[in-house]
Amino acid sequence: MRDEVIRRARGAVAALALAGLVVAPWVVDDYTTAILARTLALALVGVSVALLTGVAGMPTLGQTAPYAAGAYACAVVGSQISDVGVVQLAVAAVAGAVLAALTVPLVVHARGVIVLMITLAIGELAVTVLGRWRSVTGGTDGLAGIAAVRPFWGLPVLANDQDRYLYALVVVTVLVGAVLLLLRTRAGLLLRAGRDDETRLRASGHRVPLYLSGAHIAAGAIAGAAGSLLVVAQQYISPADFGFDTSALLLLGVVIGGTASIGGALVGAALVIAVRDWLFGVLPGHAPLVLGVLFVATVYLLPTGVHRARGRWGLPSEPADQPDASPERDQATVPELHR
Amino acid sequence: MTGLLTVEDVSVRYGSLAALAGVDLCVHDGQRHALIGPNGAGKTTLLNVIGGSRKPQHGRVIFEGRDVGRLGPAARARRGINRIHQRPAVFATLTATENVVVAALPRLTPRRRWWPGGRRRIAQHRAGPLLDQMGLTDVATVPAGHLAHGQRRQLEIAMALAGRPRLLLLDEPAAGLSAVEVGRLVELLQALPRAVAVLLVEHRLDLVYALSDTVTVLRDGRTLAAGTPDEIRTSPLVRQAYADGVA
Amino acid sequence: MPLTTPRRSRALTATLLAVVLTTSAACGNDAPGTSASGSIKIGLLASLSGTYQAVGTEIRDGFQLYLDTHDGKLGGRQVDLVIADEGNGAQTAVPAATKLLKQDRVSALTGIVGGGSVAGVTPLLDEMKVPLVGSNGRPELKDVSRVWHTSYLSDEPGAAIAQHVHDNVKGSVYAIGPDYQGGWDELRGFTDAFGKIGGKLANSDGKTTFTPFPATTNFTPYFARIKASGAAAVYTFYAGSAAVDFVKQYAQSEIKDVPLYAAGFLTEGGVLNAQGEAARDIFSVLNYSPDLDNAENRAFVAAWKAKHDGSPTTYALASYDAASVLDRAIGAAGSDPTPEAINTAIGQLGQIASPRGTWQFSTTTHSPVQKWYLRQVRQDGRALSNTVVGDLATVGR
Amino acid sequence: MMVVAAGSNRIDPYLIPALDGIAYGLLVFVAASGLVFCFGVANILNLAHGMLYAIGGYTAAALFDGGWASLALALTVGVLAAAAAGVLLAGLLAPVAAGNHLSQALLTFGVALAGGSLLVAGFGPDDPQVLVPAALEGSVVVAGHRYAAYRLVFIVVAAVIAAALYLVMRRTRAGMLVRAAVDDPEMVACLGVSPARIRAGVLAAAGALAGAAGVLGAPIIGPGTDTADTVLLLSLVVVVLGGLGSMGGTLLAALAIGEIQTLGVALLPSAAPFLLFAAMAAVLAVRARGLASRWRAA
Repeated sequence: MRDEVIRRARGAVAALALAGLVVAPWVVDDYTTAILARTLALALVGVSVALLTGVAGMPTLGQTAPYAAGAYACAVVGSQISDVGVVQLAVAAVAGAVLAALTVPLVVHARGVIVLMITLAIGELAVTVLGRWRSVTGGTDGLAGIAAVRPFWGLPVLANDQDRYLYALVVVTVLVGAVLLLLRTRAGLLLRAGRDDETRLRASGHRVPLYLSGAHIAAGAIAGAAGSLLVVAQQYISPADFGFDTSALLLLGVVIGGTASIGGALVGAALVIAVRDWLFGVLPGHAPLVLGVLFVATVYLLPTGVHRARGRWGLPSEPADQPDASPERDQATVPELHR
Repeated sequence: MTGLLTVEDVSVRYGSLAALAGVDLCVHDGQRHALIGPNGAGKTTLLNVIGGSRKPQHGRVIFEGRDVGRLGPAARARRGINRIHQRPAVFATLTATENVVVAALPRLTPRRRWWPGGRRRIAQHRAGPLLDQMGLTDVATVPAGHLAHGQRRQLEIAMALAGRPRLLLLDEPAAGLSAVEVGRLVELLQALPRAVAVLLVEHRLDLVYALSDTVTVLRDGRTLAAGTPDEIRTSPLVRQAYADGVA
Repeated sequence: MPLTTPRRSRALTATLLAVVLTTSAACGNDAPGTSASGSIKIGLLASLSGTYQAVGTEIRDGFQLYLDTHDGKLGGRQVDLVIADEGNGAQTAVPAATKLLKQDRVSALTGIVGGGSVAGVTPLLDEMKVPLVGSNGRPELKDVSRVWHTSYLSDEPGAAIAQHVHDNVKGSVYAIGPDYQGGWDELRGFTDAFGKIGGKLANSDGKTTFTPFPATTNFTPYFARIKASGAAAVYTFYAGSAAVDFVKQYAQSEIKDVPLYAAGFLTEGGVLNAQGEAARDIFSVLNYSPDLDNAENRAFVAAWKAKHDGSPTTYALASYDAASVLDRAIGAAGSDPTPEAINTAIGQLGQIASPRGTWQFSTTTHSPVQKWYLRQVRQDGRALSNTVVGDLATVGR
Repeated sequence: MMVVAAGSNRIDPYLIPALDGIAYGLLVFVAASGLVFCFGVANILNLAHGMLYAIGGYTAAALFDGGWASLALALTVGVLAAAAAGVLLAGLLAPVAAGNHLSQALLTFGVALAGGSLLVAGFGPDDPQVLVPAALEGSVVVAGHRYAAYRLVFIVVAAVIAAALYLVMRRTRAGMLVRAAVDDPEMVACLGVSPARIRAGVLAAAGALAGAAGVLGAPIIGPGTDTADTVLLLSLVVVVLGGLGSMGGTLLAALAIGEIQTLGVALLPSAAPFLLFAAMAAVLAVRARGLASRWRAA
């Protein structure tokens, strides 16, 4: 009964927020609209981070890699093949998924802090490649002058902030809706089960690495699609857009929003990015200080919001049996890795 | 009669400590087989070896005539070896029904596993009866993390059965249960279909004698004795071992 | 149990988001760049936090100094200077520039440390039809119709010094620089010009050695390669922390006696202080030095020293000149200095008197045609400073 | 004769990079050793560790005046200041559950951001000058090559610190407790020492080590706007490669990273930008696969 009420309330809040986002461009100024469009792209990457960190239990700092792959693929397609948004979106998603698939062997067996460091390395390597592959990426100065996009064949190009924002909003809404639907299927059930207790899931006969690979590729596709949105929102991309600070802020945003909840992650990531961008405009020179204080304050304001980060979190030596552990200990399934 | 499960000359060492030193074991179809022995005898390690979560340094594990030594726990579970853990292992944020559905999925054909809408059918036809059998129908929609210890134990048994096991490995299923819950557990285990063989590790000898038809005694990583419950009960060797090793 | 708490947190975050949205919306929509009262809004974007904070601060102070010495007016109009933080690069520069252009509606933009940031801002300039008078980074651009720079093109310092190096170094020269766009351009400028006049590189494959940037803090392995190459001199470009590391490690390395030539940023401003004795005798090429002897420079340096410790840098000078350019362009743009009018006026400025000497905008690249100076780090009173030892070529295209 | 000469010539250019790799590796080790305690004993993911190093670095820049006394003074002040910052951090971390790495990351990242900008605000955006004692300013000849005297001395000092750490860990009661805590985290709880005191002690020790590294390493990785990030990243890499809690492993990893960054760059200059992270990802992935293969699921 109470659950039903909460569910309804949540639905109502979500609907209200969506309605607010739809009318936003007519209420706020161009700057806010432009920033919101860009933030939507990053929030979508946040969703992919949450899918891996919270739902699949693989905390990641590397989603900037498929994000960048999608963005550059979209830019190349946009300048040489097609200015149709749907085409660019599909190409970007495929590029992100392919890159994620290539990195699957690196991440799928690792857990906890180890995944974090491997994905960090992947992200850094991706940025290095982007900076050096000048013929395609334009090097460290980035690619400017990317042609405007038309959402669908026959539609006009997106020429102003409102159009670009609404396009981004539609894409993000559709993709997030798809993710939420996906999580309600057996695939989502299995991912949540794996996060709760991976050893148990294996003991039931499930091919956990296969599921994690699938989640990783799906998250890569989402991040890739987000890359295409960044191109639309910003009409410029450079390796700096995909650096470590982006991935760190996204992970922290997802943590603030509650890693296990896609909606929370969306809001959290959007909030962190929006506040960062806003601070650099209004408090020149003091943005990092204020941002840092806000992060610290967030931990105290939302102490329980971040407590749910569990599952495969914790040191990786824990679930694997250690030679020096007592014979009786090594069968412990350790559902929660608080040491 | 061939064994369902044959363990041949299995040895496991933790550093300098030999947990298992050349153990042989045979479990037949439908057998109720108990493993007993003092603390540190290697019972749980042997279950780990059979379940696939511990690789022995030496020896073979043969299940249904095939060497499964190279397979991990997941692959063994798909072949029919299922396990109940010492600490009930359930998916805390999933409901009881979802827990059983997850456990049931691997043994379904791929088509049925991913058939749209099939999840509800699995829940109705597979999970429902099992939860009913375990007396968990009332809590079917409660997240498993909110269940009492005894209920989680029952849920785990339901999950193990949902995987259509040929061999069920039980690691101290009565640990932490109240007297009432233990009584119910014994009823449940006695009512298991004969198609399921059971390998039970248990400290409480009254449960062992009530549930098993064959008993193997381990001590210091070796097989000390094997026989029917009556033979074991009267064996001076076993009495001696227990007098030394167990309070 | 924890089931209810994430919802509460989500509600809280949603509220926070709403607050941010409304505040940012509320303070928007100030409309036009010039107001009826005759004041004009100028946006300054510079790195005021992060890696390039030192340069960004110089740029802000240089612009501010011009305003302070000109009654806070440009072109006779009171200036409303809106400052935003560029941060470490395009990822923060673009949103900050968006604010300046779309919320504050500035009539012109100035500053910008990083070339990538400039590239990221150009789509916005085209959309809002606002000119940028940049004072540092200048990337390769397809369309410069609204982009002007008072600094230089990255390949010019190297091109300006190549002849001098060729004439004075007996032997081959080793070229080394940081692995990013700025480094590539700076070194290409040198190696192209040097090769054209018959100079020979000591690098083993005849190509410049590029070091990972900004990851390289240890140059010792590269010095070993330079030693092995038998080079008679080294030409390099580094700035900021990398410049400090490079120079200090160079002075302690086995090639410490090999003459070091560099684009002037290697020893410019605060880095020279951090390098200390290690920087002594380094030759560098730059478009400015505080000891240049002309009336504008004497006034500029005196005004600077009255407000700040130490001498002004080329960064501060470029920003000071950007203010000077805007001053004259706004004055020439007539009674209604729209961004378009300012942009047109900048193109018609002709010769500009500056502390660096007189220069003018190139009609094709919109960056200065200016004279370059050879400087050497020498004792100047108690401190080391960059002293002009000769004039090099006038470069610009 | 010819062959020998050619051989020595081939090795010769790499002598100095190899030596420098040791200096660099030892600096990274001393800087990272505090993070090992954070991870292994207190189970804290401390992203403000680089800031503790930067505190030491700025202290060195402010106090070094070219004399030996100033070096000693800077070392004392730097160690104390960084240790104090560590204790402060422990206090801030008090409400966060042990082992909740994501909350810790959020909090310590915030502290690092804020603390870093306060340091820059206090000491200025320019890299400060670091004046080492005059005797160490120059270079010395090693095997026919010039090499920075300070770095040579640093290798000795850092080796002494590493040896002292080893002795403390092996021979003292505190060291034994630390090793026991790494092996069995639940043991700490059984000792009756309050977790708050353990946290404070660990972070103070971590701060002291990072501060010492910051002071002594200032002439090598000097204080500046990016120092904290650089040191944090290298420390994290080294600690994770070293096996999260093992001092010996961390030392090996640090030396490996040092050599990759110097000798590796000298041998494979074209691969230089990729070496560090490619090596790390490869090692970690192979090791994770090794762990997973014990289960060999699928």
